[in-house]
Amino acid sequence: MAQQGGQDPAAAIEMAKQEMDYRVALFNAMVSSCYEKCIDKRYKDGELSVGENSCIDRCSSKYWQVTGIVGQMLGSQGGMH
Amino acid sequence: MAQQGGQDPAAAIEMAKQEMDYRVALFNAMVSSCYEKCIDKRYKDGELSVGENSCIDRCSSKYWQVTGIVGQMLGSQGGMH
Amino acid sequence: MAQQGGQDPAAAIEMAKQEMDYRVALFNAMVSSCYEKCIDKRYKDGELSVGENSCIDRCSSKYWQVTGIVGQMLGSQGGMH
Amino acid sequence: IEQMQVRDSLRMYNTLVERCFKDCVESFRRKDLDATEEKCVQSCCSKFMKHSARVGIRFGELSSEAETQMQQMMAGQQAGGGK
Amino acid sequence: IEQMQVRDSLRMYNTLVERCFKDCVESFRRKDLDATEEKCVQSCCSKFMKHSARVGIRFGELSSEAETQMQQMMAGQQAGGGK
Amino acid sequence: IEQMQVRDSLRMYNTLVERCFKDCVESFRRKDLDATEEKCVQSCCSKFMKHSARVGIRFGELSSEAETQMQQMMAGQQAGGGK
Repeated sequence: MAQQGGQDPAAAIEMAKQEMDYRVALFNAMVSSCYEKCIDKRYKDGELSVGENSCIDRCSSKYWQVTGIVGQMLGSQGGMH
Repeated sequence: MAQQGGQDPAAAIEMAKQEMDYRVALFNAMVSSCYEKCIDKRYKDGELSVGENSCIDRCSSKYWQVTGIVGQMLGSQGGMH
Repeated sequence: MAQQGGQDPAAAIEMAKQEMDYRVALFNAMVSSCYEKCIDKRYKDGELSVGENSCIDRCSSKYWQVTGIVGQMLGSQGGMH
Repeated sequence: IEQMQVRDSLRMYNTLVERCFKDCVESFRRKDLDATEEKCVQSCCSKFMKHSARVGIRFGELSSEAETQMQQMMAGQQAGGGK
Repeated sequence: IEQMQVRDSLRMYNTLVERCFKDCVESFRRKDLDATEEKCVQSCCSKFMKHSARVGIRFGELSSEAETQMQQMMAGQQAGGGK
Repeated sequence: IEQMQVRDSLRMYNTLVERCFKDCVESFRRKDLDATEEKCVQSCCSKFMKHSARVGIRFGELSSEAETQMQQMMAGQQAGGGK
């Protein structure tokens, strides 16, 4: 209960804001990382090809898995809580 | 009148601050993008050459035009207001 | 005494916060710059080699010296105070 | 929240401009974009927005999967804790 | 405003250090910068500041042009709206 | 301060994910990481954390050296100013 269920509403709002910021940052990083990996930069037209679309799906999935591994690694070092 | 001419002065200040932040971010991005495109990284001396100077002028102009096109594209998708 | 020894405690706190932010940004930039320069990205194992370790030490030292030169250059142009 | 959305759309705008400028504009012999560059910027924008939308869908799916797993795990722990 | 300027000059300082370090320092056989590296960092700084100033001037021009155009357009719309 | 630490550890987390993903994941024929990729991400994380810790130690040393020098310089100036 201690830290997590804190009574201070301002701290709780700040916590929620940081959680939100973190999710936004994660999403933005996923967008640019997968753009780098999957998208053909010749820009012949404005459509995503079949290959690009399936690359995006797999890339998102793998990116997510990397967040899991990194989280575990940081957690085991006491870097995160 | 609705959203734009809001009565809340705090919101108006926040709006102006965001406008300012946006302009600063745009300027900074223009500086680094044109630096990448125009500047010889061998750094023989600390002066800009004639070629670099004219490249900077054209680069600034083209960068600005790109902001226009992107703004239109985002606007037409309802991404901006 | 003027600007530095300001009487406004809020401004002093803000000043200290910016000083802190600046040091954090400097440290983060040093970490990524030296990572780029020193670390073998093949990741055969999770240990730093002897060569990597000594590269990190020298890189940190040189990075710090660059901050000094840049500070002087900016200072002489009145860009910093 | 509204302010965050404004901030995020400005962020996306800046990202798009930087990226599409970098990928599409190579020559600085003139001060105006030519037709090829303009077309390239439009395609780049369009692709980036579609890409971003698709990642958004996947991100949503992965997040809710993770939440479900988390809840199951916590339920399991509580049950285990009551043993 | 004053705080924003401090923040921006710190940002520029960091940008300069990162960039000039990246472009000028390649060897890590010694722990001190040699004369060539030092000279390179100075030239890099100087070029970047001049570059940044020139982009600033152009940015100002382009902004005020855009503002003038915007005002003309809005004046045109109002006149059109009154028809 | 506590919030800054949370923010910084989140920042480091994001940096690590981006970097190790970029360096370790090249193929998108499957939707799951294979054993080599997983091992690579782990090594990458481990190296980055060790690197970051070592830079941290050096950063601390350099900072305190600089502070000592600064104090000596200011002491010198004051003495000089009193002449």
